Amino acid sequence: MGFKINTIRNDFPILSTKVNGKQLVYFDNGATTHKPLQVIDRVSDYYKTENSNVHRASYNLSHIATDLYENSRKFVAKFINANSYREIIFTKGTTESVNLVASGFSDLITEGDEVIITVMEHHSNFVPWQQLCKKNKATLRFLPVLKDGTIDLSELEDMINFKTKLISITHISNVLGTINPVKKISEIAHNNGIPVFVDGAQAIAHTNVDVSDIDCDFYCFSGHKAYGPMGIGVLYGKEEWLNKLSPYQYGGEMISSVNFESTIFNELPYKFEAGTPNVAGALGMEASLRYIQDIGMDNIIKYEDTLLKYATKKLENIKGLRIIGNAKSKIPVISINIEGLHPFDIGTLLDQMGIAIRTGNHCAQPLMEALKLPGTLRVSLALYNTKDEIDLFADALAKAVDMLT
Amino acid sequence: MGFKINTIRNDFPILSTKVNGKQLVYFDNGATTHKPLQVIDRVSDYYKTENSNVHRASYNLSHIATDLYENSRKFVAKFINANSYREIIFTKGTTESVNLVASGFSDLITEGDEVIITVMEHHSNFVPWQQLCKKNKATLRFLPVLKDGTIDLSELEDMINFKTKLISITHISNVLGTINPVKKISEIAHNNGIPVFVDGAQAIAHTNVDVSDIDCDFYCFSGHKAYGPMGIGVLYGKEEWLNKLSPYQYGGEMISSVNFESTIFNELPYKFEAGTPNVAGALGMEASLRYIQDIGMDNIIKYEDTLLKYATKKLENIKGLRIIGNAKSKIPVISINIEGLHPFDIGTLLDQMGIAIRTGNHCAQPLMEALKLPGTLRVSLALYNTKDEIDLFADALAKAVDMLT
Amino acid sequence: MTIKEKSQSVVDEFAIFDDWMDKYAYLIELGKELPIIDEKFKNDSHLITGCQSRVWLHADYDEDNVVFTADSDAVITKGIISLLIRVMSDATPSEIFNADFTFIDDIGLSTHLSPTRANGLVSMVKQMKLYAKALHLKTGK
Amino acid sequence: MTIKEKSQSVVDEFAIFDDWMDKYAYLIELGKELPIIDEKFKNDSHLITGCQSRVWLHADYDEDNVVFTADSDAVITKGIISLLIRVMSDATPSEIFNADFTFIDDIGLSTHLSPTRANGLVSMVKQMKLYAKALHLKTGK
Ligand SMILES: Cc1ncc(COP(=O)(O)O)c(C=O)c1O
Ligand SMILES: Cc1ncc(COP(=O)(O)O)c(C=O)c1O
Repeated sequence: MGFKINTIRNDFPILSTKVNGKQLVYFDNGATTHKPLQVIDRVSDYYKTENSNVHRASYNLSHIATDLYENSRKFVAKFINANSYREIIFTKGTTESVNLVASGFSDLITEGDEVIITVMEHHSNFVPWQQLCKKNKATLRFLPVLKDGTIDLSELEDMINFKTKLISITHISNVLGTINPVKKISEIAHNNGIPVFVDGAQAIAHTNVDVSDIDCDFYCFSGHKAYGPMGIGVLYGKEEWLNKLSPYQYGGEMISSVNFESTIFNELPYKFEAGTPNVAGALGMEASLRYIQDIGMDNIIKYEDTLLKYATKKLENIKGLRIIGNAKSKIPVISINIEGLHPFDIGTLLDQMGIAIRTGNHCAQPLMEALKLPGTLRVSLALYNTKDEIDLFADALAKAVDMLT
Repeated sequence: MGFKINTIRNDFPILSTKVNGKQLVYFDNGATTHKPLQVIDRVSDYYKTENSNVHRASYNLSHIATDLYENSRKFVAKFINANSYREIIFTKGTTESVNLVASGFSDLITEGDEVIITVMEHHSNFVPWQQLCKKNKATLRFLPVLKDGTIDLSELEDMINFKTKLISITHISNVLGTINPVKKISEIAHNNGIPVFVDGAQAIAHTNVDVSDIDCDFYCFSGHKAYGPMGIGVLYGKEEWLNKLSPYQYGGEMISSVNFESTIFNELPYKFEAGTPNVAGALGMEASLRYIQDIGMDNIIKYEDTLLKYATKKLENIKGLRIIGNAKSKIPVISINIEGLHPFDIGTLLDQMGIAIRTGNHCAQPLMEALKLPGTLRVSLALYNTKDEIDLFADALAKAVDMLT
Repeated sequence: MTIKEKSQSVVDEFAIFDDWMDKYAYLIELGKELPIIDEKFKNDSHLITGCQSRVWLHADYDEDNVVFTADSDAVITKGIISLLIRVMSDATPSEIFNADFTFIDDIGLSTHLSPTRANGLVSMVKQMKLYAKALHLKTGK
Repeated sequence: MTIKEKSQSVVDEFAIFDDWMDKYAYLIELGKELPIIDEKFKNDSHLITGCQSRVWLHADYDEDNVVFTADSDAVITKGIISLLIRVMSDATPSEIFNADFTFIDDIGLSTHLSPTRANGLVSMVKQMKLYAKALHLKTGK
């Protein structure tokens, strides 16, 4: 269908909202994205015509809902090129996916073992491992981030040793925009017999995700950061790995049979889906991934890269401004520091001008600590943003800086 | 607003669906309920005009979303008469709520301790405790169910001893319809210094829930069983108890501050809400509870009780039919056994006649084992069901029985 | 007759019914007629898991062919089982595990066989194929 | 002046601005003017948690009244702090912990003070009241 920005913008009703009397300019897509009508309507239509609980009933409506839900699973499997629908677990989001796997690894990590993550992880891919290591007396080690916002693979090789039990890394940094070489990391890890977990929260909407090509052992993302509904996400895991992990929550479809003494758990993927699943969420997420597919990820990448270059150039004109994160391979996430100014002050003034932008530590305090910054001002763009919006933003930013200095 | 069944039916678009060419008769409300337009539109409208991530941002749209989300929390607190919004945790549903508390009790239950549940629990309020007891070498004890589908409180008092660390019980049985005397149970438990967890999955849409009156220490339910969206639910806990439990998942708003070595967790309720919350789900659930409130729970109870009596009477005419669960205090959940016939056969034929009804063990295998039944045929009604539908069902049931004998 | 031919004969047989009641009445009749498994095999080791109705399945090997016997406590399930057996039994292992089951679709009972169904017929077909595969590996047929 | 009167004077002061830019420019000015805390109190034990910008708060007791000093690394936050201090400081403990803060609403800065905000001003008001309460319990005033 190609890339027609006006058609795309029309798909997103919220983009015509006014903020403080001004047109909304939404640049906080790293936090959550807006939803196209295709997604909103999919959810509504499900509740209007197909709603039912799944899996257990012998009536038609439930068969329909079950098929829809399982087809969403198959669609996701294909979208990220998994081998089988059995490798796709629906969760409520990235954070739950990480916690599920960390809980499973609780049995596999013992005193003295090591887990490696990077300094640029989001808290959601950091604190679960920190707490697991604390509980099991293992050591959490941090791969540092270089000046340009990338990591050094040779340093990773140095950190790996016979005690390393897992490497967990974000596919794309939510602060720096850096696309990490996850395929290469998997290769290094596997050469050492170590499994790899990849946090794809920032990747799924902005780059091609092919888990077979990456060859990671786990991958996860949230629907809401890729134009899908809230409350739904995905954990991908290789079957051999998912089979090694104990169930995370108990109840509902994850139970195969049970008596007073013991329980037999269901097979994959149901083993990890306790309780009534979020069927509407899964269908909505399928609709959002179809939306991405219909536009074409390559078109999206190309368009977003144009925006990134345009914005980067524009911003360079502002005095005292420094962009944190200059990897060659990055998505349109631009973290900004302006000398002598606090990001919170700038964000507050930008909000008055209708520009929605994130300030703070972006749930990545360890990275802020490493960068010695109190936080940044973060612009994170999506496929519906435009150069016009970037112009508005740059003007507003200049005005804010002016007011503050 | 009173109880106008036609107005109510018009609120639920799915009720005009056809199944196998026939009008849908949906009697599987115990599994999930349908959604009124008020709920469906609330979710859509959120995505169309108010969508944003919550809590962390300093721009207007996020302030709006945060206020909406926190107002939903306050609404829920009021709806179940909690003391404070801090006692309301949004989860993805009942199953997650139980697992969250069971995980928290993992620190509080040790070898030799006892947990008491009943034989009529749903797997979701059974297997988490079974697995916890197994892991911690504690004993799970089962309060039996009497012939009429009720429990014997004096037997409960006999079971309690100094090793008892928790009593968990369903407010209403999803198989028998029995309303358990949870207030009395809390009193008995508290006299012995024991906390009480109540599974309100089947209660929230069918009876008044007042956690202060019940005086239970924990209460939980799912949105989707009370005309709300999927993927959202509630855990209520008394502050003193919630403060005693460790966090369940790590990441996002539940983190107050973090560095390489350690993490300080946020206060209640955020301590238990990791990751981006399901804001749309919370708003949709608020809309569903408002819907119930507008009709009036007392009106609903009265109407549903008429349906229960009517259906019970109608069914008595069918030869060999036995109703499992005859408590005086029950909601319109009717489990049926017909001598010599398998519930699955009956359910299959009923489906052909457009009647959606649940057959099987209803995720309550221990109860089936105790009742020595392979399963039941379960009619579970909701506020939009009618006597006409019950007539259709009774006729269809007679026809199915006829075909099978 | 090949599995394909046998499937076709079942489909033809059902083609004469034009409403669901007749179809199910016939299935129920089939289900009632057949004591299809030796009582001694109705034990846990022959039970197929994941079913709403209980299904027991046994496989014997008779010269070149697999012979299935089965039973269920639900009569409609039993009716469908008897169709499955009619089609699958007395065939070579390799024929069985290469067979498809679209005939169930064709007679309009497909809701019973979708992979996400909890009624166990899917598990039953799976189990039949597993038996056949095992025998194939053992006998090379 | 009572807290109420001081609040009103702040509201009156802001009433002359009719666009947000002037209001914020004034806040920024206020923020820049004031070195509002002794450097020795700018340590972790005076830091208020839960803020996007860092806020330090110190309370002294001067005869009958509480005297607050505070600082922040963000200038707008500092501006609001200076308003809060103008209104809250030099009041008795019981006056402080009974005060409401609707004046912030009235000058159109309410988005800064909603209880769900992460910028720490809510925590700051809470902390001021806690100080006042502690002093009240200690001194009975
Ligand atoms: C009594 C009871 N408890 C718990 C549950 C589980 O609820 P959910 O699947 O929404 O987590 C159910 C739903 O079937 C139920 O009826
Ligand atoms: C890199 C990264 N990981 C994890 C998360 C957490 O995602 P969620 O809040 O949807 O669970 C985020 C979102 O902020 C993120 O950017």
